[in-house]
Amino acid sequence: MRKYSYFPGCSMESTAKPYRLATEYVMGKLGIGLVEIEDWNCCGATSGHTLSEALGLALPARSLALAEKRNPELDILTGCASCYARLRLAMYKARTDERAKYIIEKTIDMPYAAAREVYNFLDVFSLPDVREGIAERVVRKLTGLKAACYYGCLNVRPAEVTGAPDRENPTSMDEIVALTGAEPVDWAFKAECCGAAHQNDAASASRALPHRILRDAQSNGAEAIVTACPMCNLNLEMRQDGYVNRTGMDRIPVFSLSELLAVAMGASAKRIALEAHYVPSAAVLARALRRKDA
Amino acid sequence: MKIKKDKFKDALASIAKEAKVFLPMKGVYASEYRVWDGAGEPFFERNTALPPKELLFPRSERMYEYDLNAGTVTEAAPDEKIVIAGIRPCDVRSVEHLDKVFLESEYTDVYYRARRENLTMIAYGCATPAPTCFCDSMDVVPTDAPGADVVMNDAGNSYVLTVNTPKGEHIRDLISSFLSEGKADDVPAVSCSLKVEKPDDLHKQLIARFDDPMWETLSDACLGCGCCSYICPTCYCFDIGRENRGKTGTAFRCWDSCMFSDYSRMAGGHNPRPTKKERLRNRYLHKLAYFPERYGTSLCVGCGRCIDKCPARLDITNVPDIIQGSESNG
Amino acid sequence: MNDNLAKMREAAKRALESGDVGYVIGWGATKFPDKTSPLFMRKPEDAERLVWNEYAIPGIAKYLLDDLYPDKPIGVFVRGCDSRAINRMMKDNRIKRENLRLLGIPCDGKDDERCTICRNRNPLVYDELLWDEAPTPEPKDRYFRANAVEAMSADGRYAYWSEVFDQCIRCYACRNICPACNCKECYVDMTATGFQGKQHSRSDNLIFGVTRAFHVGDRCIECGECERVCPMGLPIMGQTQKILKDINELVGDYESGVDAESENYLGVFDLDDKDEFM
Amino acid sequence: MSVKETNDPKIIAFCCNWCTYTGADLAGLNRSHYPENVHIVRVPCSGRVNPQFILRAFRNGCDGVMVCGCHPGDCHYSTGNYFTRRRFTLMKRLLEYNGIDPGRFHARWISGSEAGKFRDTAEEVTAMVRKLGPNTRYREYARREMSADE
Amino acid sequence: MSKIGVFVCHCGTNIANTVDVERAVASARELPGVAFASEYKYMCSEPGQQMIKDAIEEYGLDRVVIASCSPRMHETTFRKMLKDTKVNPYMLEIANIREQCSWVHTDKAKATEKAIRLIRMSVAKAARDEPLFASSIPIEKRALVIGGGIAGIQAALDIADAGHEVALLEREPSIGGKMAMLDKTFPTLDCSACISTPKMVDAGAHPNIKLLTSCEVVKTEGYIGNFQVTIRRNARYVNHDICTGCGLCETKCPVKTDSEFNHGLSKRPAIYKLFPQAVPSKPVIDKNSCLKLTKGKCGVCEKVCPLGCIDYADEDREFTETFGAIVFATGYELIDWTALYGEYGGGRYPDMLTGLQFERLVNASGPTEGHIVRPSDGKEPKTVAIVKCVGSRDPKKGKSYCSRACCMYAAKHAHQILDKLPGTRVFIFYIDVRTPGKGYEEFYDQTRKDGAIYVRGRISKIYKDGDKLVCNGEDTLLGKQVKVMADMVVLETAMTPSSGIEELATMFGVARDVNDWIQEAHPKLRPVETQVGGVFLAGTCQGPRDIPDTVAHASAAAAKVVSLLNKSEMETSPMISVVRREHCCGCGACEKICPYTAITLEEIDDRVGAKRVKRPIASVNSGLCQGCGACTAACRTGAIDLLGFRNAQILEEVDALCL
Repeated sequence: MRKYSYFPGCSMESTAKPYRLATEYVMGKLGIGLVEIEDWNCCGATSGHTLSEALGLALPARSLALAEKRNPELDILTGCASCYARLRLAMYKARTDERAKYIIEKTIDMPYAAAREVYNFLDVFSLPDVREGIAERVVRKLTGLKAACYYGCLNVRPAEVTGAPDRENPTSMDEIVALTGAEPVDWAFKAECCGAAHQNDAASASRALPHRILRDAQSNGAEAIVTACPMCNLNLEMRQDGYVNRTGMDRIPVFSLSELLAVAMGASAKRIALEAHYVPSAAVLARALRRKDA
Repeated sequence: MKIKKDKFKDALASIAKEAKVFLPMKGVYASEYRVWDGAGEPFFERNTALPPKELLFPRSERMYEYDLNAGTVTEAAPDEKIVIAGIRPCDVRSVEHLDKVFLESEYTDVYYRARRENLTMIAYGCATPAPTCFCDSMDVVPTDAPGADVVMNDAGNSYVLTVNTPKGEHIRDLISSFLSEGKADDVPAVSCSLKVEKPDDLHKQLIARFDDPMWETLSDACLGCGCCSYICPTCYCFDIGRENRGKTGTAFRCWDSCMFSDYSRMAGGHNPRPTKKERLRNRYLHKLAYFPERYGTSLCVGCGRCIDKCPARLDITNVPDIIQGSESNG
Repeated sequence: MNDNLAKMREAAKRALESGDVGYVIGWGATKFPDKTSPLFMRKPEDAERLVWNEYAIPGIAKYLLDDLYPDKPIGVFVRGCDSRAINRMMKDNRIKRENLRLLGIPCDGKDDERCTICRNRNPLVYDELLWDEAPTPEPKDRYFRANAVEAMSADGRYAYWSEVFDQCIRCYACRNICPACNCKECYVDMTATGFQGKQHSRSDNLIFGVTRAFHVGDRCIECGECERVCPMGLPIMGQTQKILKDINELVGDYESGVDAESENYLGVFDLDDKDEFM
Repeated sequence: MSVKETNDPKIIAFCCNWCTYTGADLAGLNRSHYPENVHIVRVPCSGRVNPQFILRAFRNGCDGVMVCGCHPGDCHYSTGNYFTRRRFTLMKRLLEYNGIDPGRFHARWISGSEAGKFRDTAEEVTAMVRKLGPNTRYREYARREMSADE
Repeated sequence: MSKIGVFVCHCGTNIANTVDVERAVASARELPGVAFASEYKYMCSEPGQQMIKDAIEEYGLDRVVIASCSPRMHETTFRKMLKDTKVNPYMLEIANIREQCSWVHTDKAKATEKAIRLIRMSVAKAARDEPLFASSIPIEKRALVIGGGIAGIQAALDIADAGHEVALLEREPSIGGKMAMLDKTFPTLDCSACISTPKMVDAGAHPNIKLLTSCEVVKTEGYIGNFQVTIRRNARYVNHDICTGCGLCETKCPVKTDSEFNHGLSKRPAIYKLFPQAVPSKPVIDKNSCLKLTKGKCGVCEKVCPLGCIDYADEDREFTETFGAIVFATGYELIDWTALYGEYGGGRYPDMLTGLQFERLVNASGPTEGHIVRPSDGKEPKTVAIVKCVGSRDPKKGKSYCSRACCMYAAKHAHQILDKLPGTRVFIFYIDVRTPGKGYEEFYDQTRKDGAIYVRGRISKIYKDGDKLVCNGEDTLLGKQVKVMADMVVLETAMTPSSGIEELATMFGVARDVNDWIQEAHPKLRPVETQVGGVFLAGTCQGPRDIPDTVAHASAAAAKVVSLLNKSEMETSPMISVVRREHCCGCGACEKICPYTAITLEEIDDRVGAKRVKRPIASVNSGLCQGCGACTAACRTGAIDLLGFRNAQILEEVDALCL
């Protein structure tokens, strides 16, 4: 059985209830064990590293060090792109930059060997055996659901840290989504910034960012947007009022990859609290489930 | 005279005040005569792997230096006083042989002479000959060394000393405070287990058998290395070379061996001793025939080093054995 | 007299009687019980002088270079090490198989430290095997000398080798016994070129040591004869072991003399050889 | 021999005619400055360099030695440098094993177009050798007063 | 004792400014073996050479050391000069005190000291120089030109016109190369086909030119004057000896596959001519798409061919020919921008074209017969964005170099769009506009006057919105973000060396630069030669260049080839390996290491004692030995040595430095 040290992140505990429930459901189905890191702390996104380099590295590194200490044989997994970016950077720096490693260890007052990898859900779902497992456990098809897979900027960038093979047109999520019978659409904003980090402090500059993502998804025929990050998910949902007002377009449901997989694996809407979405998302899924294969 | 063994090092220390003292010592890899550092233990159980000739005739010796820019030539003048404490009677005999070559023939070697004049030998009477030793067959008395300046013999908890020369007297004076009265006739006679029977005219017989097939059999296993020559206390061949650096440099001489193929090769490529047979024959004849012819005594002193160390276990005592055998046979 | 010795005497006698060989090389007695000397048997009765005991140590294959153009084949008793020596010299084009009559004698290990790293007690090339092969016991650390030296500091290593080569008397016994040192003329004897200084100084001795190792290195058959013959008892296998260790680290399993065909490490290359410079 | 000269490292660089020697010429053409300590010996190919040259250089007073040739695959003689690579990988390790500081011996691939790399290498090696000071190991002094063995 | 003359050159001020020449001369006089030492402003000049000759006479010199520029510069000059003297031309050493001393050092005192050391080293080596005598080898009077683009065609024609046989090798089924794809050429706008096809025809018809199309080089051996090149002719499946090129087969073939000549903008049959004006004007079968060859069905072409030319059993065939000289004219390819520019859609949008695709689009013989329309929907674009330096001038996104021709063809493309579709808005995004060439700046100027809008800045993202290609970028002159809603985008992508250049260069032992372009022997003075004797360069295999420069380069290469082939034989370097027989033990270590199979083991008669024996020793073939010296380092004895670079000579240099 696969097992990971799990870093949930703050969103999972609050705004991303459906994401959390769906993740637990899917991981359970796939037999992937998540060992929550004991005494994990805020990853520091986004304010941490803008204030101090040491803080920006030490915050995520502390959780990683704790994970490696407790379960030295487990890699680390997180479901949030922001958390992933911070954790992965801390790991990368500790491995490649002696000075950074020194700062980290001095600040957290613990050794941090960076011996284990940091992964996001896309990495894990893309593993050949996990993909096979997903395909086997899909009990109902979301036939023809036109989905725009939105990776967000931080799951792929910067490439030297994430190791993402294609930072402009990633395809791993599209391949997973296709397993559910949904049809990923070809669109151009898969990895553009949604501006979540600046919606409060620089609203006028950043409000256009989610709008253009929503617009490109819809103009390429998407019925729904699938995310791999609770922050992206929240931002793309929350900004739709302004979007509708500005463009006259319709709202578009946004939900996480975990939710999509959970539904396809048989989870009920209630089981994963689909009702907690700001933009109603149950209908579009139900429609797809009813659709027959062409 | 006697000296208590526990006073021996104190005595050496007195000598070391005015001369460099060499002692037979165990090296890291092989035993040799080493400079005494004031603390090291003498190694008297067996004779040293390397003979003492190095102290008079170094492996490599810089003879003179030149500087064409300055137009100068500076000759080496070894002037260090050396005392060898614990040289075996066979090795003392070897020095006597070297003296014949370097000092007593028509040419006197200045470098050798300088070192020899500065050398005092304190012999150590041999109480424990090795299985390969045969000095008593070569007219050496294991416990006595008339050529040494002082002879000392083991007498239980002390050494008995006999002074032979003025240099020896000087040594006695240096260490007088550690000496007590005692007689030398306590020393028991010692005999080597390896015995060589040789006819008196061995050298003549050997030269007569210059073309004998025995040389081929004797040299069958010879590897042609220089081991026997270099550990022999009386082999004295050398080569002269130069270390040039532009207009300055140095001339040196270093040990050479007649066992090497290039030793006798001439400039045109011809080699009068083309194979190991000729080379080994030459070495044996030099020890047992040519030197006796010229100086009236065998050049081999019976120290047994070459028998012990030869990679192919060649044994010089086989030569008189063959002669003796054929003599008794026929 | 043990059975094996009887077989050896019989084989030597038979070969000499048949006239198929000019002479047979084995081991003979000396005046000392713990020493044997290489023995050249020319007549059938010489076979009676053959000995075979734990002191039958000296390598005897190298003598083949003394007689490169024999009228009749030369008989040689070959243990594992002698057979590797013969492969070595055949690979180097120095001796011809048709000039050899190889009497294989699986070895029982000898009274010598070098034999503890032996990897082939059984002969690898022979015409006739005189008795059954027995498995070679698990050898001791193949690089026992090199590993010890590698563990030292750089200064320590220099001091170590200085101490070793300060005692070297340049008698070249190590060269003359070594089956990989099989040049017609040795570079040390060609002082005019200037590769080797003739002084018995620390630097010239060290340079001799390193050069000997480099010339032999990839072709060393690990028989240990260089150390055995050294009158000064110097641990010079430490140099060749280092080279073999490095080769094995660089290209994997490498052993010289196990056959007469495999290429020498320095005689070939691989496009993706490890690039440690640059 | 003046004291000043002994303190200034002598570095010898065996450079193949086709790549590194050309690269060094290009460094000249580009007026790339590097220390005066590096002296080039022109050889047709790095495969021409006998490891014994290196020993001789240390023996007679070089403080640092470089062997430079074409990058693997670029040998003018097609395969020479592959042998160089094998030979000097072993030699370099053997020298270190014998206590020669790795900073004193360098083998580098420098192509005819890599004038910058030649300059950088010359600077780097000179700095390294300068830091190590005069070489005493394997050194045979011509005259006695110098011959204080280490 | 040798009598060495040392001559120190000032090289004007090149050396003398940094090296105290007089001190160097004075110190040279003190060196052992030096009989004479002097200096001169320019040693390589006529009076300089005369001075050396006079000194040789007057002082009876037997060897010469010249301290000057790199031996790579003037070694041959001075060797030639010595031919007229009593000194053997190989009793010459050159101390490189310019490139490796005066030019790289600034401290005059230190540079002088170094020069003195370098001279000392050369003198030491010279003292061991020995007279060497060149022998000569016959030259095969045929040239092989590899690559049938405009460079190869031009080189082949020039060599053939001079009266030598040429084989013009091209891996495609037709010669013509990239130029045949182009529509018009800048700045004159004459039709590319109109000026290149006559040359193709000339090459095809020239009695001295043999076309080797569908051919590739698989192996080479030998050296200048005598290259044995093994060539593979890929199976054509059409017997060109009887084919008339009527074209019936092409019209009947049922297969439609992407046309490589049109860069995928159109389809072609499986039996095809590369393009209508192909030379030779005869079709070949593409074995990867032919139904008969892939599935065993069809066979239509065989049925319709009136002459029975089709031969499905045709096979690749290898043959070896000898050539005296080789010309590399392997050309360029466009960089694969799709792998580098994900932000431009990574090749997902059909209306984004490379420059060469646009050339085909705008070409009257192209897939649209010259109508500029969008490949996706066939509509004429109203707005076109042209992006320059895609993959050029940016090491993070491609190559660091400038591809040289793009600025001009971007302007040409803009001109063509504005000419054919008046009123179209054409935006050209650029970093700089580089127009060095006759009439180039004027052409660029005219394009702007025609209405092309030049925007200085790069495009950060291109994505599709509806049927528009949205180009986000920055106008760095205005300091504002810009967004162009384009109907079509043309990417002017970087030139890179042709695929397969690594293998070809390795086969001939020719060096490549950091970007894999073939390295010329000298960037300024030997731009058409390589470091390998007898191998020359024409066109873009050496680096990006435009057509006029390519043609000039090709003619220059041809001139070099002709001057080589005009000789009946060539002197070979006498600096080869020699064996000291008495030392050689015949171990064969040198034989295995020799890259030229120049060393073999030879049985010689020898004596061992009284016995006469046959003994193997190494033997060097002087015709094959190239003087690399690899054998010398493999020889433990030192029995094999290299003339001109003997072990003892190199050691003398080492020793001289150490003084």
